[in-house]
Amino acid sequence: MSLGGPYYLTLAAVLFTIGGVGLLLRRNVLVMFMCVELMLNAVNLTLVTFSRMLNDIGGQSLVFFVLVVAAAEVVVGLGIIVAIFRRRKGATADDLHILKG
Amino acid sequence: MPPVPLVHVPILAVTITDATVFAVSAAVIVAGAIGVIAARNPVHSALMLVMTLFGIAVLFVEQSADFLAVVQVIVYAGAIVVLFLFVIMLLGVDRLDVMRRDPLPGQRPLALVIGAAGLSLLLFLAGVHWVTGARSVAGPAGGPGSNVEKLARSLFTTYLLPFEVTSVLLVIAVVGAVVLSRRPSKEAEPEPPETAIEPEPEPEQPEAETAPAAVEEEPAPTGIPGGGS
Amino acid sequence: MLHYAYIIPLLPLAGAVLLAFFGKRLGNPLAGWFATLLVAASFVVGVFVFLDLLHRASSNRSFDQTIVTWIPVGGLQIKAALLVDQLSITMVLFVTAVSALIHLYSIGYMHRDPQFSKFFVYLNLFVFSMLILVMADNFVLTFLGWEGVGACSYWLVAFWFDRDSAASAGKKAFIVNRIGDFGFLIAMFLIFSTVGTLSYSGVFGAVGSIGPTTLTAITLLLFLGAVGKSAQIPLFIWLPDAMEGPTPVSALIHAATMVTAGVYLMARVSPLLSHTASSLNVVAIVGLATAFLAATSACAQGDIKRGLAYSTISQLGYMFLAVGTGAYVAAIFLMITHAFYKALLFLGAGSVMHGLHDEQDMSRMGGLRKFMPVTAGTFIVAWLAIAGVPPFSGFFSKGDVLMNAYARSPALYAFGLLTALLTAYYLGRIVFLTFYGPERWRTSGPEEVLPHESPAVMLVPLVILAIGSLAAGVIDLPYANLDYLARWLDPLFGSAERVLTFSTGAKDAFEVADGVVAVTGALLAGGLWLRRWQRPRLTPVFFQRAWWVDWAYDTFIARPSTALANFSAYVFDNEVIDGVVNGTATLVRDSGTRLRRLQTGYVRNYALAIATGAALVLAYVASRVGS
Amino acid sequence: MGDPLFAHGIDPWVFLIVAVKVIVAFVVLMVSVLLMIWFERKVISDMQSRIGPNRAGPWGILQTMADGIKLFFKEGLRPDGSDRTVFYLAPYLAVVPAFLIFTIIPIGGEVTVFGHTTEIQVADPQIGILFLLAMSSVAVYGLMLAGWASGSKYPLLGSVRATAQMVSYEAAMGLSTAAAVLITGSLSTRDIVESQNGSLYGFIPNWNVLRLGVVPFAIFFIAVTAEVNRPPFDLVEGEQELVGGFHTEYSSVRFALFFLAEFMNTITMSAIVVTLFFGGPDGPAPHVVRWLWPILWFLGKTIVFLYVYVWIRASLPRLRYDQLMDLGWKRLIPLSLFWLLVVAGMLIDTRWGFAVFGGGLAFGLMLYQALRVSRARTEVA
Repeated sequence: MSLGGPYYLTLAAVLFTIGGVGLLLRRNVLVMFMCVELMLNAVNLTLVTFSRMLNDIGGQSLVFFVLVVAAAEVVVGLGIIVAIFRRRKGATADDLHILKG
Repeated sequence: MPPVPLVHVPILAVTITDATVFAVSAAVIVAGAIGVIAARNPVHSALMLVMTLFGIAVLFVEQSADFLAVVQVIVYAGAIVVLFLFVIMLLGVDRLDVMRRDPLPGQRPLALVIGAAGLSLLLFLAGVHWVTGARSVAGPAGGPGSNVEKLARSLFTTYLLPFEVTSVLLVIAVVGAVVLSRRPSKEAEPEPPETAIEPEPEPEQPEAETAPAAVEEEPAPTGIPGGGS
Repeated sequence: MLHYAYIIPLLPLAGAVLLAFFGKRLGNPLAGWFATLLVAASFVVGVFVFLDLLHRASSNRSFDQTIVTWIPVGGLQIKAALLVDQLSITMVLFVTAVSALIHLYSIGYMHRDPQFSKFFVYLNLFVFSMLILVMADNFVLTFLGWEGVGACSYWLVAFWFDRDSAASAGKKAFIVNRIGDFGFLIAMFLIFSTVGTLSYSGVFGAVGSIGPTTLTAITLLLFLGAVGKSAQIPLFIWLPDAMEGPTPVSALIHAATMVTAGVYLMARVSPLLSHTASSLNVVAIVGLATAFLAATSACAQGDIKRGLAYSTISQLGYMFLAVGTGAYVAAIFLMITHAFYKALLFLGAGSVMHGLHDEQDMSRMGGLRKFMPVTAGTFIVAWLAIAGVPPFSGFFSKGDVLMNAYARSPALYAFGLLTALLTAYYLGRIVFLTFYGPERWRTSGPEEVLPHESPAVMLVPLVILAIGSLAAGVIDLPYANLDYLARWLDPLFGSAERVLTFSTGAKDAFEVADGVVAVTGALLAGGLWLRRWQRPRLTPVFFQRAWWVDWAYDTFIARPSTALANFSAYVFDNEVIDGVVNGTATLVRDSGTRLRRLQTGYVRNYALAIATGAALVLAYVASRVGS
Repeated sequence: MGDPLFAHGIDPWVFLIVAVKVIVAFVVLMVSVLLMIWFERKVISDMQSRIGPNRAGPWGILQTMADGIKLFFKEGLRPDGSDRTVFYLAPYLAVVPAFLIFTIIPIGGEVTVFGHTTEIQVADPQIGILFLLAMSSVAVYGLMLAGWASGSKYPLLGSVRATAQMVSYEAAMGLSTAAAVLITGSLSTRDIVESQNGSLYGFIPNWNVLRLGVVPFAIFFIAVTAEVNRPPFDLVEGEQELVGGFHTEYSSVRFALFFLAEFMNTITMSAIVVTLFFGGPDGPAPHVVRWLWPILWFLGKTIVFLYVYVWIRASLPRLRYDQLMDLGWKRLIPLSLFWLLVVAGMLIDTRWGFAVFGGGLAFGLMLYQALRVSRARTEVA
């Protein structure tokens, strides 16, 4: 028998917060992306935990979709980054503030 | 298998191995996560991310989500992070970040405050006894039969439409990435001022351009193997 | 043959459509001949239909032909249906006959115009609209024709639209007519809301169920429409200005056909009118007042066409007087005879203008009878006919009207007789100023003009119309068994028609009086105008300007309206409307400028906002869970 | 739930058996790498009319051992511009996945030791084949990080090439594996092997290579060759262009680890091919020493494939980079997708299968013609 749900949920909460804080603090676009992945993983962990707690496979199905969407997001996001880096050298998201209206 | 009680599993009923596995994985996960945001080199961040991902995969196995654990490794570790590293290497942006000075005043303390507030709220909520009342919408997760089979049955019956839509999303993402990372065509580039002499077509130039382009266009399609698995 | 009645309006329509597409290709005389032929064919078909109707029993001379259900909306079922009965076929016959002759005349008159084929497109379209107007079996279809003739009138008045005066005259005609159309429309709404149908038979069958006040309102509103179309007080002002159009148009539309549409409408709704005495009184008084006012104005005009225009208004007033006294047959009779001699007068005037290079001012004419014998002869015939000199057609038709007026009230008769005297006088003045006296055109103009007779294609219609003016009286002689028209129309008007109970002697006395008045007027004109061509005291400005009615409109309606419009456009719109709009825009722009500072472009700022929001949501959830 | 191994508490015997299996597997793999290197050198020498290693031991069989010992005692160098941690970490990242893949390969049947029946296989997880895919995708990290951490130009280029190549061919590999999974209905390697037991008409083996048509096997074999960077897909090392590829800056024992990983990969992938398409330990077994025959069959088949690898290395020239990418993306992936559909159709109904086959063929021909026309137009323009 595995540990109770709250342990996993707490871990997921910590992971999510770390990802969120990282997203707010780091300026490197790629690292910011990684922080988003951390947050997604926290959510995945929550979903699997609830899937076990509620004895419902739906949670795991949702994780599957999250994985696929994350992959799509990274592909497009990195495509955008590559396109941007052709014009500007540098890896900070702050450089992109020139895009404001 | 009788319905799993929602929360209150006494810790003594848990085997020591399970507790150990959780503790080690949690440590790995948190250490990796902190490493991601603390590492000054993006490559190190990516490696730390892989560490976290493996820890989470272990926790998936621990919670009987075998299939998701493997897919987690294939998609995240095998494709997404590889893609990150690939882009880092390709663009040569693996220099160290300047962490000291933040051009946005107040961003760092505010982020920490909000992070702390959010974490405390989340922790509070994680400990609350939740009863949603809804259960087993898509079928039981436990019981006899392999995890893969149950997940597959759920995906191809209850979630068939989302599944197909997701595949469309993937195709769109692939096409979008190819379009984004394609070098602008020759016509779009600013032309040099035209001289009185008739412009001579230069046969060498296109060949010289296509070679690096072929290499650089690769990051786009690499999303497929992981996403499609 | 009755079943082919739809061909009658179809032929001019086909002519209009074909000429619109192929008119230019057909070329100058050919397009005119084609149009004339179609209208003549329409007349021939009309004759056959008439004969067919004649062979039927007098009680069975009404035929309804539905072509298509035009507007099916719930209870409102409007059919495009033609009603062929005694009244409509009479109208059809004289409309197509006069139109055909004017078409023929136009071939000669317009032969130098670069827009020759377009002119005939409009003419054919006008004939089609007029036929729809008179043949419709319901108010809506009549209204369609009503608007159609209005539109054609606008196009034709403004045919030489590069002339400023023509363009504004067209607009004036159109706008003034709109006021009358407004009355027509309201009347239709009232009828539909009261009776629930708009077909003539349905409305007339339900006349008993309409309350007296409503009926009066309906008839007065319809009369407002007729006033607009037929140029009665107070809406007559457009007709003199409409003389800016080509002369055949004046003859066709503004003398013979379109302006009689109001009289036709009144005759058509006679079952309604006969039930409301007050409306009848209004019609009679307005008609007589118009007749008198226009006649006095006609006495003072220097422009030959304007004189004829006021004459037309006056004669239309006579017709309304007849309607108002319940003498529908007399009104129709006058309408027919008037169509002949007024068309003749206008075409004669056109012929004179043709010979004098478009000169319209009578002070530069005179002595033309030697140069234009045919024109002068036919014009004099028309003069005698309109003056009512026996035995010309006007004598009988006008006598009929006056006799009915006397039956109603001697006062009406007295005024009518005075107007008849004036009629004989002012047309005599026109005749003498134009065809007699010194040859003023030799000295007055800057260039040498040599009057000449018009070509045959213009003279033939003049002669035919002159014969008509002379002899049209025979269709309704005031003697026993010779009143064909009265007997023909009798089943239609029936009880609405007033029955005269004069003795033969009394009738003779009326005729003698009419004849004496007409001859007196003619002689008066000869005595005053045969030798002299300028008598300012007899042509006061008050009459020249038609009792200052136009000026009154301009001063009391047009100028305040323009001032209001100017105020709205340049003050209210600029200051208030634009102020509100600009104020809104400024508000949005200013707030946008301020809000724009939120968009820093720093992704992390946005992420911070999202995180704050998420934390707030979490706090809310936590507070809910905690309680 | 949790780990099934510990579901009923820890049984020391079970634990012991697992530990022994892991150690045996590791040792066997190490030894076979030693032999494989010698085997390759010998066979190539023979094909090139040379003698090859012949000094250390009989037929030079200890030559590899000698090389290894020499490498161990050499000085480990680290370039100045390198990233210390990652530079040291990378070789292990290369070795570990190669070994882990070996754990899911069923080498023989079942044996009973100390009253416990166990399989001759380190582990048989439910998701065995997915584990293979996961490990082969993780294997990229070793090469990639090695090249990057060297802080040098050529290794970086080599690792970028390696990454793109491995990620590209993973798709074709996964899709052809899926065909085998589809016909078995299970992800477990044990189930896959057992479903291939028996024979058709008594003499045709019931192996996947025949049941699925040869196409998935061919694709899988090519893709695997590219996965492990064996010739003719060894652009990662491309001596003429990149000096030594990703391990240019490595020396001493760390270089030995990369070498080890490459040959371990070759062996495990041969074993995987045997497992997926050639029935694994399946084969006629006489009624003496019954546990031994499957192992022998397995070893025999694996050695055949190892020989094929050496043979290919000796015969084929290296591909150009664009040829490599074209082959992967434009030929193998569409073909394996198409064949996967055909297999799925066949499993529903033979008619469906043939319909998919015909439709796919027609579509492919049309696409080919369209591309040909478009290319001709572009060239004219």
